[in-house]
Amino acid sequence: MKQCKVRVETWINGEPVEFLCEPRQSLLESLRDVLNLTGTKEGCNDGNCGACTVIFDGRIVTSCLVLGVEAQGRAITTIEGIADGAKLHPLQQMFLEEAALQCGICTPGFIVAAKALLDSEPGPSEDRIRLWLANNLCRCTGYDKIIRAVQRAAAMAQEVKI
Amino acid sequence: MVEVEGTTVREIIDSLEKQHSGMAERLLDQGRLRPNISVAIDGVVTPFGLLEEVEPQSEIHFVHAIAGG
Amino acid sequence: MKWFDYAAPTSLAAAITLRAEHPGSRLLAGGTDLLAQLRSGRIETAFVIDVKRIPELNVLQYDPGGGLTLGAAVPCYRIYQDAAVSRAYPSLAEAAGLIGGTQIQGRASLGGNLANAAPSADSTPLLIALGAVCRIVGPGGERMVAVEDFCTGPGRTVLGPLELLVSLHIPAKPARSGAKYLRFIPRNEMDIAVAGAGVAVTLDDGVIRSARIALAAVAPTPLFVREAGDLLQGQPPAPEIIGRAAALAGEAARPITDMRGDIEYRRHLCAVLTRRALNAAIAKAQEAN
Amino acid sequence: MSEQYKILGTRPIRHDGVDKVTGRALYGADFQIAGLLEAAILRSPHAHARILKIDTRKAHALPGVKAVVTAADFPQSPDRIVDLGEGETPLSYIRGNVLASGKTLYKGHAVAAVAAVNVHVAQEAASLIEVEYEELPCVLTAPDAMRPDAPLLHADLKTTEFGEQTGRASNVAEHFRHLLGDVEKGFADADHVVEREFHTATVHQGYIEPHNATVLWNQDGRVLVWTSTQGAFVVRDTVACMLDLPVSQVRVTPMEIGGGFGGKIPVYLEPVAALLSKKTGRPVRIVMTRQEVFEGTGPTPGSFIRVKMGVRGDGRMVAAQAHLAYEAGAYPGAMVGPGGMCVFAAYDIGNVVIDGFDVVVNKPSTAAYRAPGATNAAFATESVVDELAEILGMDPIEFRLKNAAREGTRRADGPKFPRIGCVEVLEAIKAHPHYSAPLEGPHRGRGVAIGFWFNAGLQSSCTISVNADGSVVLVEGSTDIGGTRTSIAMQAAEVLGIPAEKVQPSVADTDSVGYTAVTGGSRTTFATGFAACEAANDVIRQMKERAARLWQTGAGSVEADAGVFRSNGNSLSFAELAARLGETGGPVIGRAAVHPRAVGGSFSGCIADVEVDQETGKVSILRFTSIQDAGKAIHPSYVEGQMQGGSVQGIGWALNEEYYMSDRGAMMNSSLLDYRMPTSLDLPMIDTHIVEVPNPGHPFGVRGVGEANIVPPPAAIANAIYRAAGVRLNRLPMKPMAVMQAIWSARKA
Repeated sequence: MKQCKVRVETWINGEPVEFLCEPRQSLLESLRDVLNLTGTKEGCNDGNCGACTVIFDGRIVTSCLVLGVEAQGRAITTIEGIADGAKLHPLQQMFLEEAALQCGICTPGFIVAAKALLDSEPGPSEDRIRLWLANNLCRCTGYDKIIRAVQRAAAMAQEVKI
Repeated sequence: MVEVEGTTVREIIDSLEKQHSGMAERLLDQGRLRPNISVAIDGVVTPFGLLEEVEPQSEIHFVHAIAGG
Repeated sequence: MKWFDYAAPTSLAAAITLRAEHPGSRLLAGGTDLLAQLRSGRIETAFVIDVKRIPELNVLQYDPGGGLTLGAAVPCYRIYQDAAVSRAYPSLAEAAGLIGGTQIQGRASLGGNLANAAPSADSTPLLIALGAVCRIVGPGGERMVAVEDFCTGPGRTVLGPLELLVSLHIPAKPARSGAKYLRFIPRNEMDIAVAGAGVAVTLDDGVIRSARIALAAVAPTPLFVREAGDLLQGQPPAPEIIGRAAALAGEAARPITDMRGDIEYRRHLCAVLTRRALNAAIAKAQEAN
Repeated sequence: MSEQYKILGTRPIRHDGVDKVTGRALYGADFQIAGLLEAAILRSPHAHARILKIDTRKAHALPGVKAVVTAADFPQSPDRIVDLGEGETPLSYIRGNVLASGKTLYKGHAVAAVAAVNVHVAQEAASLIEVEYEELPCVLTAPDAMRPDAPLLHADLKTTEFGEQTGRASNVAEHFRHLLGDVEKGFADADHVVEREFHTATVHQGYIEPHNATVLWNQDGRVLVWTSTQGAFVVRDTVACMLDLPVSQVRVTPMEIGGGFGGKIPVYLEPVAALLSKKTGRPVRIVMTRQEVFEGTGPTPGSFIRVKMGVRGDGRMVAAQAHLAYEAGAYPGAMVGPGGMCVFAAYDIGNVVIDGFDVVVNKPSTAAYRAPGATNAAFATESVVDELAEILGMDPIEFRLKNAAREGTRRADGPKFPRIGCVEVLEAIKAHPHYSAPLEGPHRGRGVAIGFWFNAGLQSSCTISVNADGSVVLVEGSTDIGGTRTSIAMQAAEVLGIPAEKVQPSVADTDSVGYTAVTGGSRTTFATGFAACEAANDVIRQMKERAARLWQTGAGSVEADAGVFRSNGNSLSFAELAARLGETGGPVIGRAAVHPRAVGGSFSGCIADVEVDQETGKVSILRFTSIQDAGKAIHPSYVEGQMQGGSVQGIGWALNEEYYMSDRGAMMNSSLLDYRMPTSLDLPMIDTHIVEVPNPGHPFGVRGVGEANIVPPPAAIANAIYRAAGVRLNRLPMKPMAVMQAIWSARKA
């Protein structure tokens, strides 16, 4: 059989996007190599580090364990779609203020994962944040400042609502 | 610890070699300090190696050169 | 990864036809095992069939009389976010929350966890304890297989080459019953069970009417330890008899020594986890009315 | 102290921050260039084997394949000894680790590489390369490799003993000894002696970003490299050396780097990508898989350590002996030298003997990992110290204080300590509320330990050019792994008297900045910061001349203070003067190149509270505090971050991380699922307390803070486990099964 790429129509960061990919290409590869959205990082390529986390139809997934062709008709949010135009998302702002990143390679995955948490659960406890983020590995920070950044962003989001 | 004469590290090594044959070969390779060896003068590692000048009462140590992670 | 082609059928019939047309095809549900295995070269295939668009594999339906129907591709998060499931089978909701981390739970399904047939699968011992049954569909029709009979070895199941695991069926929750799955892992998340124990207990008039116990990661397949549950039948839930049942589970375990632990340690863990799980399940049963 | 400075000690937002929280920062694997090929590497399935034949024909025949290389493609120049910043090494060893020649020395050793139109084709082609091996017996631990009948890894490796070549072929590359005082007499004087043996597993740095490299061997002969590295100049020099090129022919552009911890100092991929690019005329990218990172890069040595210490009844340490055998992996260079320098560094002991052995084994060639060699050694020493304190009935901190090293204490390797903060760190532990907080509940215990790392100085370069708007551009050569752009810019800002935000730091390629050594050895904020201070002083000197010209006075009469230039009643701010550079002689560029000598070593300590599950052996960390002497904390948030990160790596090393090897030398857990680094759910918040004992050798007193913090946690946790469960663990990791087995043994005994 002739090897044919597949045309995929999807929504990425609120915009309709079409691309061609090989069926064997992961969503991570499609984002990075086909669409040049390199903010989503590869750390392990088997779902165990969380650096490639994206929001896929409202749920976070590791994009290395999703095929690009599965994006057909879905809605995807990547790190490039987290800021509101020129304004950083509260999580991004708090990661900066709390120095919650050192090398920064895990940061996009953490921010995307934490955003999905705050979108669905305002005011999560420290334990809840730690559990939610347990699929995201960071080797530089020991997590302390990351957890604090998420807590502060959560508090900020609640203030805005009030 | 031994007392030797010299005003630079190179001279110190020359003096050492006269007292203990073979010392120079342990420390030098083709006339230059071996890369895995650092020279500490009074506890402080010098970047000038063989060219470093030494004071009459200086303590000189040849230590492992290390950088770290 | 070698080239493969991909299709996402929208009916069971279409999926079975694709199975027939593409010998050696692989089924993709959450993909959290399949894609990792394809990438590592542990398995190869020329054709991947995505079953997530087939309605029967996406059913999540609870009926207090008939029990729970759980489509094989329903991702974990839907299970623990479902209010009815969390009420009727809190232990199942908990177990769904143990598979991988949050991201994995966004994709992985209990059907996939079962069909992957890893001895360490976290949801399978509990499904066995709860008396779950698999609905399997193939060209010749459908059949029902108890979960404890589904796995035949590491990575091997009773599924024929053209068959699909469609759904899991869990009997209605009996009154005064409780269940619990406990596993032991060195980290607190993101880990493969060194050993695991799933139990379900039903009480009646102060005694244990029935108990089912199954173990993870201590045999070539998830291990149903019928005799350990039977020992409890008709007994008041006292520490001594619970300890004996737990010990029986430890003895029934047939673990290997590998990087996760040695035989002695794993048998010991089976007994500890079974005892802890029984105590938790009995407490829940006593709370229930 | 904080009033002394306007910028230092504040917490500005890092300059590269926005790019890193928006996904815009470009790391090595993000680099794109037209015509890019992707490559994959074929690796040895055997831990030790002779390569009999490599047949690449089937790989070449696969559609989409562009080139295949093996070790035979390296220039065939004769072997020589080279120094690439990590000590002297035969060139054949460096080349041999990148592409095996003759023999493979560990499972995962690179054998051949393929460039193709995409990575999937390259991987498939690599699997089609047929290699005929003759499998050889392998040896996996230092004690086994030191046996006289052990299989030899290198026929040409002769043991160096006490600095002299013995001519004896063995797996021991080097045996050194440090002697101080009279050890026999010391032990004879001791009232209590404790001797214990310790084993530590091979562990990996575990950075989240896999190694990567993109190389274009341009048609003009220049080799252009884009990579994630701790040291662009080391990569330049190594690539040039391996390919027999002058260094000027290689340009290395350091991309953003996703963690290193010492593991991204060695070169693995760049020379291979260069050879493939030379053959194809196209840029070639290689990105390692996670399994390749574990199996094909340098973890830190596993070790066997014996420590014996003697004390008098009054608590004074009088003798100490250590035997350190570290596993170098496939090529010599285990970090046993620093292990020997650090093993008793925290204590003033008059009589010491230390024997160190650098031993090759059939595991990946090891690399530096955060205070390399020191953590292994401190696990042993600090466990024995804890036991001695118990025997003496002394508080473990008081016992350490009584024997603590201080300025003038003679180290076993010879020199006397300059000003150090060992006592201050111990005092800070004692005074910390955590140390005296009640710890309630069964099976809980608290442990303490301290550790030391020398830190490095080495060469750094920096230029600062002044913009007409009063801001400056700072160009430096230290890749930024943890916020060093900002800690360096802050030092320049302090000197210039302008806000940190007015300094725009940029990390340059090797064509655009002077030689700068690796971001490692805790040296960057110290040494490159030193260069930034000097460059800023150079700017101030030139700006004073400009002000003097404007005011028609002598430069000597111009004062500069906190960003204002004054002379005879005239005054201009830095920005005002910057706007007038064009009319006073043109641009101002300050520059500095430094090789600072008075490096300040750093002491660190920690307090760990644990709970041990008596039925499973699992250890939970309940509370953890890290204390460290920073000299001067430039940006306290990033100092805390180093302390927290190092502590958690130490916790991982203590509890679960290990290379779990099969008998035949295969790593069985080469994934981030099975190589169990701590997750957020395994940890509490990590409290920090910064001690500041200024380093007299730095303008602002900076000591490096990157490394010493990883040294004490394993010992502190072992000591805490002892108090919680009554068992002393002498083997890392202290994984649940090991703790359970220790509890069982204690119950039987």
